[in-house]
Amino acid sequence: MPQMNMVQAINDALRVAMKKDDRIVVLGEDVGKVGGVFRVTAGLYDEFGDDRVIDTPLSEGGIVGAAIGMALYGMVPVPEIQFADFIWPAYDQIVSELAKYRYRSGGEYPCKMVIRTPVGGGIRGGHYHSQHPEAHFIHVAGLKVVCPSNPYDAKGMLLAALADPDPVLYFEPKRIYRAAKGDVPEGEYTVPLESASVAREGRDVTVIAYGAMLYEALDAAERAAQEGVDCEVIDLRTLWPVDIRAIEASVEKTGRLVVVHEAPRTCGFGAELVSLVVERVFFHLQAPPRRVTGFDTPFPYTLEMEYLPLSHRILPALLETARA
Amino acid sequence: MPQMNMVQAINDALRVAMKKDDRIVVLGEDVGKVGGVFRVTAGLYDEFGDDRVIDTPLSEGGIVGAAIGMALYGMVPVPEIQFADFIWPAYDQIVSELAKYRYRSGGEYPCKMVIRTPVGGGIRGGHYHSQHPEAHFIHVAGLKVVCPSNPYDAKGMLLAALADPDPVLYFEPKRIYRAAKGDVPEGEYTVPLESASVAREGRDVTVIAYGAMLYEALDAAERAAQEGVDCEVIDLRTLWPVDIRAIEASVEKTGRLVVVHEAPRTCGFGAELVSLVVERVFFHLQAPPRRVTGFDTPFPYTLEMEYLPLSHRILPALLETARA
Amino acid sequence: MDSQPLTETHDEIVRVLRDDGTPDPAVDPGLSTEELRKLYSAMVRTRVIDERLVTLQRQGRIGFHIGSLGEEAAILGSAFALRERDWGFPCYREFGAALLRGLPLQRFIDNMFGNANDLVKGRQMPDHYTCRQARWGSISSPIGTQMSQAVGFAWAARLRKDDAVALVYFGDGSTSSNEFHVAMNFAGVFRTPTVFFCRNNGWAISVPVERQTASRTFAGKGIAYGVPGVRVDGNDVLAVIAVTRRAVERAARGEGATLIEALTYRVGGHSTSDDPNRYRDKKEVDPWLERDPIERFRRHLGRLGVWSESDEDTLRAEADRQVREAIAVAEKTAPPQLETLFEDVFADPPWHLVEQRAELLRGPRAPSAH
Amino acid sequence: MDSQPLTETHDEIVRVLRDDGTPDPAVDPGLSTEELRKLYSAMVRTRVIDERLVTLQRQGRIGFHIGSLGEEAAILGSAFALRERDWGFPCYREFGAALLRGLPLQRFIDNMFGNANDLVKGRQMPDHYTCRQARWGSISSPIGTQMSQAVGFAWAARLRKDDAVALVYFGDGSTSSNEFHVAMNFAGVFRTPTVFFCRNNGWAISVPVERQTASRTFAGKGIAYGVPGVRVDGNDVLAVIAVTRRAVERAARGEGATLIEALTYRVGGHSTSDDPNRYRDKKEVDPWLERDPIERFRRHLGRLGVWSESDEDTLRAEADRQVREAIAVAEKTAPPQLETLFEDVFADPPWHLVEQRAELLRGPRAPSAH
Ligand SMILES: Cc1ncc(C[n+]2csc(CCOP(=O)(O)OP(=O)(O)O)c2C)c(N)n1
Ligand SMILES: Cc1ncc(C[n+]2csc(CCOP(=O)(O)OP(=O)(O)O)c2C)c(N)n1
Ligand SMILES: [Mg+2]
Ligand SMILES: [Mg+2]
Repeated sequence: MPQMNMVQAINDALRVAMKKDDRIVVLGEDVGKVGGVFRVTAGLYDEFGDDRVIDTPLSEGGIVGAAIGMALYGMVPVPEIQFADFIWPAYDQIVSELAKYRYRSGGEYPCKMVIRTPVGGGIRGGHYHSQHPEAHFIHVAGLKVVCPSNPYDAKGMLLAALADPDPVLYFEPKRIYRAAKGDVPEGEYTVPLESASVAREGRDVTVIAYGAMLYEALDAAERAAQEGVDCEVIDLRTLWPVDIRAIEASVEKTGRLVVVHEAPRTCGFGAELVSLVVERVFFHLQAPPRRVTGFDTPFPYTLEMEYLPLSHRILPALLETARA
Repeated sequence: MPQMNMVQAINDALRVAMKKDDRIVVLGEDVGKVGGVFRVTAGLYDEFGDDRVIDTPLSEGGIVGAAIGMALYGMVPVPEIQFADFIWPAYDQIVSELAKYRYRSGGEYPCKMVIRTPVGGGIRGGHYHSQHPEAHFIHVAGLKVVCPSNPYDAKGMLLAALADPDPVLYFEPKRIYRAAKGDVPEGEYTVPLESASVAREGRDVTVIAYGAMLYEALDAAERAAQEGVDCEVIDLRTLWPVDIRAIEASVEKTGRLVVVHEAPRTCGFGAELVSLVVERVFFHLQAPPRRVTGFDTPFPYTLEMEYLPLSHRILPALLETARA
Repeated sequence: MDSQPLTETHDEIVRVLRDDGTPDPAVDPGLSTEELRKLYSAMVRTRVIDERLVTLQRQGRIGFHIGSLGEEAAILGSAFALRERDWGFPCYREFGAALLRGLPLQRFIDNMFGNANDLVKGRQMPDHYTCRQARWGSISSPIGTQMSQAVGFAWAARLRKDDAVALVYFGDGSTSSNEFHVAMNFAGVFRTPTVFFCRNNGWAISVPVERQTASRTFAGKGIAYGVPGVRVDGNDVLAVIAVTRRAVERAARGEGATLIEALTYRVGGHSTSDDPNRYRDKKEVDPWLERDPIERFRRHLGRLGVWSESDEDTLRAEADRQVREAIAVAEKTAPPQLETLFEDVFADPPWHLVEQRAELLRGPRAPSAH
Repeated sequence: MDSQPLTETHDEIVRVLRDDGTPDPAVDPGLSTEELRKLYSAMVRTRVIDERLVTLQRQGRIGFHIGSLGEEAAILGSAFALRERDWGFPCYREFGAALLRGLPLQRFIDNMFGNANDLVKGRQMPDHYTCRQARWGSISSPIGTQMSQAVGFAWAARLRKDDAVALVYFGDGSTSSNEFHVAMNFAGVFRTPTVFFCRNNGWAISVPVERQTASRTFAGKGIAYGVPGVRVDGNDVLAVIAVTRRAVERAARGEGATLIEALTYRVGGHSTSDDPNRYRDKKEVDPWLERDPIERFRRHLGRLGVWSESDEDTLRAEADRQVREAIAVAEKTAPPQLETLFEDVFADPPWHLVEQRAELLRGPRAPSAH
């Protein structure tokens, strides 16, 4: 099996899917000739041509609006938003249209597509090239939101998203675009959406993480183990609809919960995860759940490593939760 | 003291503030000659003229973008978004610019303004005239979000918001625009932001609500009292930064929490409130916290009263929480 | 017309029905008698329905209506010019066009009541119907969003070697939205087979066109996108057909988009929620009443001898009867089932919607009164 | 020039420096010798800094730079044409203009390092400086957002009877953004004293202008908004000054906005992260190297006899020394204090930021290496 990084795995998924299904078109800023500013679509323009790998004018609203029109026609568009930080000009189309189309048309107009966009910090991007805006989309009924953490899942989940009948936001954790490597099968396979994976088994504390922060959670878990605290780390993979059974099962076992995410804490996805857990398995909980997250400030530049919920900030939360 | 409804109280606040401070300008769609589609700005055009009460082209992005420019100059703009459902074309300006201006300029460019917009359902508005999107703004660092529930607070909080140095989203619960009436002092007074009020004292369960749902929570509390359950109802008034002391104090007393809001449950503001409570007063909690909210669907039309978290849906949650 | 190739923008306003009542043969689309009668009937039916719905709203039997009074020529003419294979992307004011294209009257009226037979399952406000079978888009309230969708749809058709054209409706106010800009720009760059149909009815709720743009014309906005613009007398249904047909043909030939500005007037309030007397002088309206598109077309048909007084009486009586019957049926139809609240959010309801549905069904019912 | 009133849009490209090297007296802004030398020096200084910063980035000493190679005439000329009371709303490529307006070089270089002396407290990427004292806006990365802000700012000035004008910079790609549309529209309707300065440098990262719009020119887009457009040779600094001055004067007189399209070329990559050889032919670049705005201006100064070889050597040596010194200082300056993370989110930190600050200060420090 070939070794790939995340960029290669996503690229491979697109190529495999586009070969098989000619309804799939990729569109966005700089996705064509140059193959994307992160080179995720590299080579696709040469292979599939300008009608299927489309460099667009500089307008996220136009990209998503046109993609919706294509989807209504019956194509399967895969718009790329160059950085998730630049998705807001398309937010009206996503919130008011994409998410509600099937519902508001009584089922007459499903609107299937996969919006790909790089997310997250730790790449010296400052305010506008670092944000992790999942909560803005999870709160909107009608959208699925995924965020793979490794090349195998990245390919399998993108193929699953392309086969899914609903609109999917596919968040690519750019800090690990090249750092996360692994074996990736050739050809077609899918990793089912809505299924979390247990990245590390443990008995004492459940840690929920996803994307680039998974590795920080795993690192903290290893360090906690050295202090006698045995953590179970869940890689959510699909953020919404979340794999609630996996979470319940783990917290029922450990009785303790720490949630990690890069986005600001307040009204972040961590709040939803904590709430679901306390509502559903309250009487199993032996300690207050904890959130280790970005701060409630814009994403900084020089001090980004202090802002991010890295291993050094997760570890104390694990130990304190285990010992509370 | 004159009796006013919410519309009159907000109108009065604008008039009082505009008379005193000529930096204040109102701008938006239909705010001028016709005085707003809900008549909140009625009479201001005649009193202050076209330079201070400005009918704009149909562009929420333009309204907020231009307002930001005015604020940078040193004016105090009060943009109106006709329905909160139509705020998304301005979301990029709000998230990327307004919320971050002071921070990203190292404090050189504060950006003070009050964005007014009607929110909420129960007025036969369907998908696009009913939403209650506070979570989309609370998650964004740098914004204050308020939602008064009665004419006294509406006027006092608008005057406080206009005096506040930070950008404030001022949500007007349109279902009670005319239904909520009360004494409102003439002239100037403020209700401090960031302070909740206890709308009903009680011992058994803390209920957090705001805006139009406050009255549903109060109604449910009265009905619960008849069944021997004594609820404390907190009217948040300012949603963010929330009055955390008031919440802690109440839950420390009652040990039980029910949160009510109209917005969809998932990743709604209720999740944040539940999380804050379990993180901070976990060992006081005697029952799992509950959320009574809108469902995770677009806002419906015919069945809107089944969708909203009205008294009939709050009551069982109060009783079950009290007895859990 | 031949002197006005659809590759540039002109200020002149295309007309068929001249002031002296005679048609301009150079522009006249040359409809058959049957077509003329069908078109006229559709316009009258639209007006009859409009009037009925306003009354219903005043009586509190429906919550809202947004009508097309005075704009029937622009709305019906443009839809009439579409070929069957073409698609319409409506704004909220074109129910008459939807009916012409095949939306069943009963389904439209069901939508006004949001009942169990409403194709959108009572989920949206009145006038927010959907009808895919009529090749007609889904309606949403946010201004402008349908425009880039119509561009994407038409673009998809072209990529799939289907010569269908998408016509998109919007008002003068909507040209200020983000969506007008990005849709026109994409249509220009990718030469999509899209017809942009701007109903310039003078007003966006209370805001007059002078407050909407400093552009000399709306058609002229096409210049910014390399999309030719054309202005047409929107109260002259034959002119609207002629101009729209040319735009549709041009698009189908692969020559790209056209921006049509139909000059008309919103004779009534913006919707049943609006009182135009608050912001405009009645005097402004009067000349437009004289230019009523239905009267004008009827005079033309009369002159042609293809329409009589008794035709008129029959048509109006029939239209009135049909709409009253549909209303009677719709009003008696039950509201949608509770379960429908949770359908169609996703193709299949995930666990959280399954749970929320159970929670709702298990719990007490809402008080029925609003 | 007089034959081109700033009330209409023309296709011709305004030039001062003719092919034979002589200036067109009808357009020449008539700068004094001192002004000419100051302007030229600023252009050269900008280039020297640009080159130094690219090197620093290659050495890994700064994270990023976005330069102005080849666009110095457009950037410096437009800023030079502003009066002191006017304001600039930059995009990300105009640090040279900011320095001309009064941003201290040391502060700019501090921003490149995000250190404790950076006016934005190390919170933003390099080239995202701010300098209110220079009447210069704050920079953000999202394309276009500064445009409606410049309109609102200028509008506020007019409402406050201040005749300040706001000039806003943006690229060809930015004309496709929502923001261009709404800003131009508001400027047209409200006649705000705004100068829209479009650097048409041929590219938006890898997307050429033909993929950006089907409009014949960028200046022509003004027609859609009732805003006159003018095209200028963006590599002819004197022409840029002449055209910008007229637009500023017009705005200050209360006659409204102007859209300037400066035709220039992005000779380098989009930024240090970009390799233009991936998407464009080197041959395309060559003719633009010959039209280098600095060379062209120097030839002119040489002909006028106001600039010598030794002036050139002194200037370059001096500029190089200054930037090296600033870099040495900036590189030695400490990063911002941890506490600064929580300042300026609000005027005063609310309880949750106070708690988060305490949490951060109490906890372990991040590993220092990236
Ligand atoms: C984004 C958005 N902003 C505001 C509104 C409220 N609104 C509904 S219709 C309308 C005016 C539209 O005018 P125009 O485009 O001219 O269409 P007309 O109603 O005249 O047919 C406004 C402001 C809306 N629906 N969507
Ligand atoms: C809303 C948004 N989308 C995408 C980007 C990524 N991006 C940064 S610069 C750029 C190209 C801008 O081109 P142009 O406006 O011509 O300016 P130039 O760089 O040529 O000066 C793009 C796509 C962004 N910054 N903001
Ligand atoms: Mg209109
Ligand atoms: Mg460019």
